[in-house]
Amino acid sequence: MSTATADTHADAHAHTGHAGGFLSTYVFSLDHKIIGLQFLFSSLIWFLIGGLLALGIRWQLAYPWRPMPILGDLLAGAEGGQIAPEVYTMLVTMHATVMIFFVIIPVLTGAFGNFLIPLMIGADDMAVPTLNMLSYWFMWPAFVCMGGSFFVEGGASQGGWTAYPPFALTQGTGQFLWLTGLTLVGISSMMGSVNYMTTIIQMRAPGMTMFRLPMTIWAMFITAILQAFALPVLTAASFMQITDLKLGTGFFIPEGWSTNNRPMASGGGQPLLWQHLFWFYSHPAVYIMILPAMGMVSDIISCFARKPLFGYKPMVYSISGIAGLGFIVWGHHMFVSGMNPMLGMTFMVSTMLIALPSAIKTFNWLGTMWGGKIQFTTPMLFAVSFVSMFIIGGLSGIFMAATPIDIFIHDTYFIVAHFHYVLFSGTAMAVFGAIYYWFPKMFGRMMNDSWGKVHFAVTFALLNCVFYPMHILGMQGFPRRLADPYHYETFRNALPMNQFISYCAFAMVGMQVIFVINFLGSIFFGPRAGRNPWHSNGLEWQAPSPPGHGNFDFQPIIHRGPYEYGAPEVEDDYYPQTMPPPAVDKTK
Amino acid sequence: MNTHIILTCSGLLVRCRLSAAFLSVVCFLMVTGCQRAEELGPVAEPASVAEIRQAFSSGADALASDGAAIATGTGWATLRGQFVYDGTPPQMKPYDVRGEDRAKCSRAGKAPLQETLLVDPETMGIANVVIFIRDAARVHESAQPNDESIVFDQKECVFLTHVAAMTVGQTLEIKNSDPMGHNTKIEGRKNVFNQSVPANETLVFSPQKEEPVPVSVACSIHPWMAAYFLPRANGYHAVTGADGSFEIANVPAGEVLEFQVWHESVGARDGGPLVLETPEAKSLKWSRKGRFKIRLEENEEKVLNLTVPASALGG
Amino acid sequence: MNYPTLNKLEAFTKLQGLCVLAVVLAAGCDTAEPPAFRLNMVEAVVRETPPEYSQEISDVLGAMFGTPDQPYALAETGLDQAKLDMAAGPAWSDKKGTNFGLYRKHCVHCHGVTGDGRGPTARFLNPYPRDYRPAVYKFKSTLNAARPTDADLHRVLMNGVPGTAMPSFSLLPGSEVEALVEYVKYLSIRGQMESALHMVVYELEEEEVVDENGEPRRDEAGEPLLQRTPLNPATYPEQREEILSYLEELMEGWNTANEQIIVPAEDQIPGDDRLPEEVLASAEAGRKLFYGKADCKKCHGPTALGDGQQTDYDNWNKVHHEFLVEIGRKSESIVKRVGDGELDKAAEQQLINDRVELARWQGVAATLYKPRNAIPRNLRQGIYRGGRRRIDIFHRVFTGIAGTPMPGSGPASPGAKGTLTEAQMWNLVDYVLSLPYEPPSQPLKALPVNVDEVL
Amino acid sequence: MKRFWSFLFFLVPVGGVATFVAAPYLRLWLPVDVSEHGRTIDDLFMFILALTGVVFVVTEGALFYFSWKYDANSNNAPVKYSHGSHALELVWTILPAVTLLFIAVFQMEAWARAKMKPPDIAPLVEVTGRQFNWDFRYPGPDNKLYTIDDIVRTDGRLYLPVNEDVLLKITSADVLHSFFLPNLRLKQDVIPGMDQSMWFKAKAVGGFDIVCAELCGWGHYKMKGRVYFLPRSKYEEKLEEMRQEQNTMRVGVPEDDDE
Repeated sequence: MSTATADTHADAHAHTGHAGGFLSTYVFSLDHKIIGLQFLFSSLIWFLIGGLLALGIRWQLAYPWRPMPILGDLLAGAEGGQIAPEVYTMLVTMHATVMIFFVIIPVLTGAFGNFLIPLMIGADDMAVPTLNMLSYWFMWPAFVCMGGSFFVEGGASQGGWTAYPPFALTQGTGQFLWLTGLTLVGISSMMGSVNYMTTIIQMRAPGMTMFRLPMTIWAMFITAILQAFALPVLTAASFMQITDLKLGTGFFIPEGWSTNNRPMASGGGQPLLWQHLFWFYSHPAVYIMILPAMGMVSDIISCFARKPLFGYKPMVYSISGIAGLGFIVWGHHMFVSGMNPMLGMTFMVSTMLIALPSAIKTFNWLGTMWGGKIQFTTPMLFAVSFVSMFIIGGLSGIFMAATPIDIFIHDTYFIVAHFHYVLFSGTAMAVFGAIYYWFPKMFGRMMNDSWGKVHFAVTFALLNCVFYPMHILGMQGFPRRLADPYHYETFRNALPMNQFISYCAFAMVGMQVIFVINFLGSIFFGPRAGRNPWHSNGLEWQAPSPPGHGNFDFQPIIHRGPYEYGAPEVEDDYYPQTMPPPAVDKTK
Repeated sequence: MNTHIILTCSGLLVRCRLSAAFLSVVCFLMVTGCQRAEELGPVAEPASVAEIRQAFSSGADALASDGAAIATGTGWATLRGQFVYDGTPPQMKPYDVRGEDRAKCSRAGKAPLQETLLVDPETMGIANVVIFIRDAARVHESAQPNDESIVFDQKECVFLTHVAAMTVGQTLEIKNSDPMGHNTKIEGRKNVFNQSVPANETLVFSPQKEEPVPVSVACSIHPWMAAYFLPRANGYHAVTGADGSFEIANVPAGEVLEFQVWHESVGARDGGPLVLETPEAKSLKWSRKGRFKIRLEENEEKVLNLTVPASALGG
Repeated sequence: MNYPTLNKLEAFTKLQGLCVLAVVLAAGCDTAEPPAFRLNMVEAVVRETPPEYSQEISDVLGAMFGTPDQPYALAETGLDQAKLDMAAGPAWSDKKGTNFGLYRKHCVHCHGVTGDGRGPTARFLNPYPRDYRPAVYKFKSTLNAARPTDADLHRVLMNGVPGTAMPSFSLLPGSEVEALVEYVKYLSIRGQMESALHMVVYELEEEEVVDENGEPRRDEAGEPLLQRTPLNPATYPEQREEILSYLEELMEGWNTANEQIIVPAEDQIPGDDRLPEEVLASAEAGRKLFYGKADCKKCHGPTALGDGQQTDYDNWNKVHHEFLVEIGRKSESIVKRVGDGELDKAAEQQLINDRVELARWQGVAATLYKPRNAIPRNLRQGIYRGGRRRIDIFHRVFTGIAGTPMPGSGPASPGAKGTLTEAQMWNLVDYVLSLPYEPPSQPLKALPVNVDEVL
Repeated sequence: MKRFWSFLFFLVPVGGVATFVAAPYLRLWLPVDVSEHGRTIDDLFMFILALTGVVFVVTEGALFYFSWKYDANSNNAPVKYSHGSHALELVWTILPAVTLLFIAVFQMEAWARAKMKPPDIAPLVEVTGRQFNWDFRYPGPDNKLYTIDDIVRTDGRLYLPVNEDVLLKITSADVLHSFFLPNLRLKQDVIPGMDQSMWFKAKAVGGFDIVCAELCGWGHYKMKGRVYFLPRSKYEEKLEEMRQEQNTMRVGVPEDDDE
C-alpha cells in the first residue's frame, strides 16, 4: 500500500470538503465521522454538566442543609446557598436524565455508532447521510428544552427521571420541556437506529458476512433493533403524558384525583399504565446503554490480549438473547408498584434468565484473556475494568431480580449502586477506553498514554470508593432521592459513610481534568498516529487516520473475521481483515 | 494531509466555540437567574445596628414630656365647612354582584352602585369625607365617649352607613335587614371582628381602642359590600353628609388643633389621607399626610369651604 | 513490537486547561452570603414610606431582632434567647447530637428566612405557606382578634395541617419543637414591629436644618429650611420611646393570649358518652342551623363541598390582590394621561414621578406569587386543617378563622352577644363531623369551580 | 511494578469482600428485623449474597490471575490461538441457568406469602400517604372503617399490637408514595384510586421508622413516620386515649405564671 497515493487521496477529499463550505463541512455535515464527533463533543459537555449535578446531590447528602459553595447560590437563591428540597429533587431528576439521554445513549450509538459503523463494515458513509445529520440536529432542540428548563418558572422537572404520574403531572413547564426533550431525543434515536440497521444490512464491504462483523457492530445492530422497537412506545407514552399535562386528558390520572388542592379536569386513567409503558422502553434502554459498550470492550480486549475473541458466536447469540429477553423483563422495576403480584413471579423468572447471557459474555471475556499476551495500554485497562465492574453490577442485579429481596431493597441505595456499577463503572469506563482506543482514528493523533493510565488508576480507585459502599447503604435500607435521610433514626449512622462517598465523588469528578486536558491537548499536540497504531485487525484501522471523506482510499475486500490475532498463518501477531490470505500469496 | 488535519482541527475549534458560546449563555442565565431581586429591600448594616442596640439596652432616658398635648387655652369653638368637588361628578359603577344572591341584592333588578365617591350634583358636595382631631388636649363634655349605640344596618347587600365614626365605648349595633345572612368583617389595626349576622338579627360590637384612620368593613359572603369604621377616643370627628358639609362642635379653643382629613378613594387600599393643594389649603399648610393645623379663638365659629379637585381623589 | 511511546503534553496546554477550569468555576456567583432578613416591600410601597427610610427601618429591626444567623431577643419581647439560638442559623449538630439551625433545616424552604411565607418552595404550594409577619394565625383556641397561645402553635407543629403541605413534626424531640415555636413567635413579633416602624416613620415630622451655630437655616422667604428626620433611636430618644411603646402594645397581645382562650361553658357541653342516637339528633339540629340561622351554606355551599361563595380573599392574599389591582389602576392612569397629550410642566413632572413610582411597585409585584381566592372548606372530605378534635371545630365555629372570610358565630369578645348559643355550636360540630359520612359524599368530587384561580 | 495492573484488579475482590466483612462493624447492615416473615427474606438475601460472593471471588480472581499470568511484559509463552470451546460454553450456560432458575423458584413461596396471601382478618388501620405526611385512620369502637367513630391521626405515629396478625389498608390521597417499613422488610407503593394491603406480625415491642420510598415531591424526605408496636392491652389503652382526645370538648387553660 503506497502512502503517497493515500495522501493524495485524502487531500482530494479535504479539498472537496472545503469546496462545500465550512458550515456544511464541519457543522451541518453529512459525513458520519463529523456527526459522530459532534455527538461525542456534545455528550462530553453534558457529561460534565451531569457530573456537576451529581456533585450537588452528593453535597446535600454529606452536609445536609449546609450552604453549598459556588453552586449553592446558583441553585437555591434566597436561602443562603442551601439546597432547597425541590432543587434536590430537580438535581436527582436532571442528573439521571442528562446522563442517560444526553450522555450514555448519544455517546454510544450517536458518537461511536456513527463513527465506527461505516468504517468497520467497509462502507463509505451511512446509508442515509441526511437522516444521520438530522438525528444529530434533533438533539439540539432537546438540549435547549432540557437545559432551558432550569430557567423556567418552577425550574426543571422534579418528577424523577422515571416521571411517574400523577406526581409528574403536578409539575409545570419544567416537566413539559422535559417530556418534549425526551420525545425529541426519541426521534433522534429513531432516525439513528433506522440508519444503522439499513447500513449494517445493506452496505457491508465485499466479503464482510454477518459473522465476520466485529462485536461492536453486532452490538450496534442489536441496539438499533431495540431502539426501533421500544422507542415508539416511549414516544407515545410521553406524548400521552404531555396531553395529560397540557390538554386535560386523563390517561394516567385516577378518577376524582386532586393534589395540592388543585381541581383536576378529568380522570379515569391509571398511574400504573405509565410505568408499564415507560419501562417497556426503559428496560430495553438499559441494554441500549450497555450492549454497545460490551461490543467495544470485546474488540479492545481481543486486540490487546493479542488473541481471538473467545466464543464469537456465543457472544453474538447472547447479545441477541439479551435483546429478546430484554423486552419481557420490564416488570421487575415494578415489583412493589402495586401491579398484580402474580405478574411479579413471571417477571422474576424472565429477569433471572436475562442474567444468563451476561454471564456467558463475562466468561467469554475471561476466556479471551486466558492464554493471551495482555498489553496493558490505557484502552485495555479501561476494557478490563469494564469486565471487572460489570461482574459486580451483574451480580448485584440478581438480588433485585429476587422478588422478596426486592421488596426490601427496591428504591434503596442498593439499586443506585447496581445501576451505577453497570452504567458508570461499566459503560462510562468502556466509553473512556473506546475514546483512548479510537482517538487516533478520529483525530490522527495519539492520546498521552501515561496520563491516560493515571486517569484510569485514579478513576478506577475512586469510583469503587464511591459506588461500592452504596451496596451496604442499600442493605441498611437507605432510600434513594431523599433530600435529608438523616431525619430517620434508622439512617442517621449512614452520615459518615455518605461523607466518605462524597469526598471520593468530588475527587473523582475533579480528577477528570486529567482526561479533559489529555483529550483536548492531544487533539492539537498529540504525536501523529499512523493508520494502525495498535496493530489491530479491524477494518477501520486500514483506513487513513483520520479517514478522509469516503473513508477508504482503496476498495476493502474482507477475507476473515476481525479477531485473528496470533494466527499461525502469518508471522505478525495480527492479521487484518483485508489482508489477502497466504494462499493468494502462493499464486503470486 | 496537513490541510485536512488543520481543517479538522479548525472544525473542532468552531464546535468548541459553539459549545463555549452555549456554555457561556447557560452561565449567564445562571448568574442572572440567581441574582436576588433588589425589590426585597435593604439589609441591616452592622454598624448602625450596634449603635441602635446599644441605645435600646442602655435604658430609657427620662423624657421631659410623655408626648401628650398640653392645654394652653380655654373655652370652646366650632369648626364647620364643606368639601366641594371641582370637576364633573363621576358616575359610580354598579357593584360586581355575583352568586345566587344576585336577585336579592339588586334594587329593581340592578346591582347597587358603588359609593366610593359620592358627589351631590347640585351642591357638588362630597359625601363621606372623614375629618377628625388627631390629639386633643381638652375634651368638652359633649365630645366625651358615651355609650350610645350606633345602628349599622345592611339592606340589599349594602351597608346603609357607609362610614361609621364613633367613640370607643360606643356600641355598633350591626343589624341585618336582609332576608339572608351576612357577616361583618372589620380588619383594623387594633379592632378585629368577624362574625356572622343571620337574617334580621342584630349583633353588637364595642370597639375598645382608637384607630388612627378609618378601617374597612366587609362582608365575605358578598365581597363587594364595603364600608368604613372609625373609633376615636373622643367625639371630635365628623363625616361629611350628602352635601359635603360637616361640623365639629365644642373643640378646644386657643389650642393648636391638628385635623386629619381622609377619604376612601385616595390611596392604594382602604382609603387614605386627602391631600389638597388648592390656595385655601395652602393657607392652612395642608400637609402631605392630609393634615392641617388650626387655632380657634374662644366661641369662634370657623367655616372652612374646601374645593377638592378631581385629581386629589384619584380622578 | 512497537508500542506507541507518547510525548508528554506541553506545559502550555495544561496551563490553558487550568485557566478554562478557573473561569468556569468563577463564572458562578460569589460565595454564598449568609441569608438576611428582608423588608416587607409591599407594605413599604403601599404605605408610601419614603425609600430613604427603608435602610433605617432595616437597621432598627436589626438592632431589635438581630439577623437570621444571630437572633437577638430584646428583653421586652420576653423571648428565650437560648431557644432562638437553637432554632436559628445554619443547620448543624454538635458532638452531643443537639441539633441547631432547626428553622433553616425544617421550615425555611416554605416559610422563608424572614417568615414571610415566601421561601423558594412556596410557589409550588397551595395554599401558600403562612406569612408569620402579621402575627395572624388561623388555627388557635383564642378569640379571633387574639394572638395564638404557645400550645396552639405547638399543636400545629405536632399534627401538621392536614390538607396542606404542612407536615407533622411530632417526631422531633420536644425541645426542638419548643425552639421552633419560639422562633415562629420571634418572626411574628419582628414582622409586627416592622409594620409599627412604618407607623413611626409616618408620624415623623420634618426637622429644621441648623447651621454650625445651631441656628436654623432659612430660605429666601425667611421660612426655616426643613429636612427629613432620620429614624434613629440612638440619637432621638423620643423615637426609642415610641418604638418601645409600640413593642409593649404588641407584646400585650402575645402575653394575654392565654386569657383570651375560648373556654366552652361546662353546662352546654354535650355529654362525653352520648348514645349514637343522641349524636345523630344533635347532628340533625346542626344540619338545620347549617342551612338556617348559621347560614354556613352561603360559603360551604348547599352541598357542603365548599362550592358556595369563593371570590373573596384571605388577608394575606388580599393584600397582594389589592396591591396588584392598584398597580393596574396606576398604569391605567398613566396611559390615560399620556394619551391625553399636551401636558403642562407640572403635569409632565408628575407623570414622570408616577412612572418611576409605578416601576418601583411593579418591581415589588414581580416578587409576589399570584394571589389566590379563599376557597371554603369542602366539609365532606373529612379533612380538618385546624385539627379534628371536637374542641377544634367548636373553636372554628365560635370565633371563625382569623385572617380569612370565615366568620365566628360566638361572641366576638367576652360578654358580647353571639349569633348562636354554645349548645347550637356543639350541634354544628356534630353535623360537621358527620358530613363526610353522609351518603352524597360518596364518591367525593373535586371542587367544580374556580379552576383558573387555583391552577 | 511489573504486574502493577493485575494487582489493581486483585484489589477488587479483596476490597469487595472486605467491605462486606467490615460493614457490620460500621453498623451498616440489614436493620433489626422485628417481623415474623423478615427472617425468610434476610435468609434469602444472605443466601444470594453468599452465592454471588463465591461467583464474584472466583470470576474476579480469574480476572486477576489472567492479568497477572498473561501480562505481555512478563509472559513469553506464545498466545493460545483459540476461538473458544464448545464444551466450556455449554458448561457455563447450563450451570448458571440451572442456578438462576433454582433461585427464582426458591423465592416464590416467600414472595407469595408477602404479597399474595393476606390473612383473613379485617384491616386494622387505613394508612394514607399524602404530600407530605402519613395519616392513619383507626376504625374506632365499632371496628369498621369509614364510620363516624373513626379515629384519624395526622401526627405520623402509628400504633399497632405486637404478636398479632395485622392487616393494613394502604392508599394514597394524591400521588405515588411507598409505605416502607425497613424493620419489617416490607414495602408497598401506594397509588391514588387503588387500595392495597400489607400484612405482617411484629414480634418486638418498640418504635420503628416508616419511610416513604417513592419520589413524591419536594417534601419526599419529610414523610417520616413511626410505627409503635404495643402489647394488646397497651394498644387498646392507646386507642381509647386517642378516641378520647378526638372527642375532647374542653380546652386546657395554662396556669397564669407571672414570670
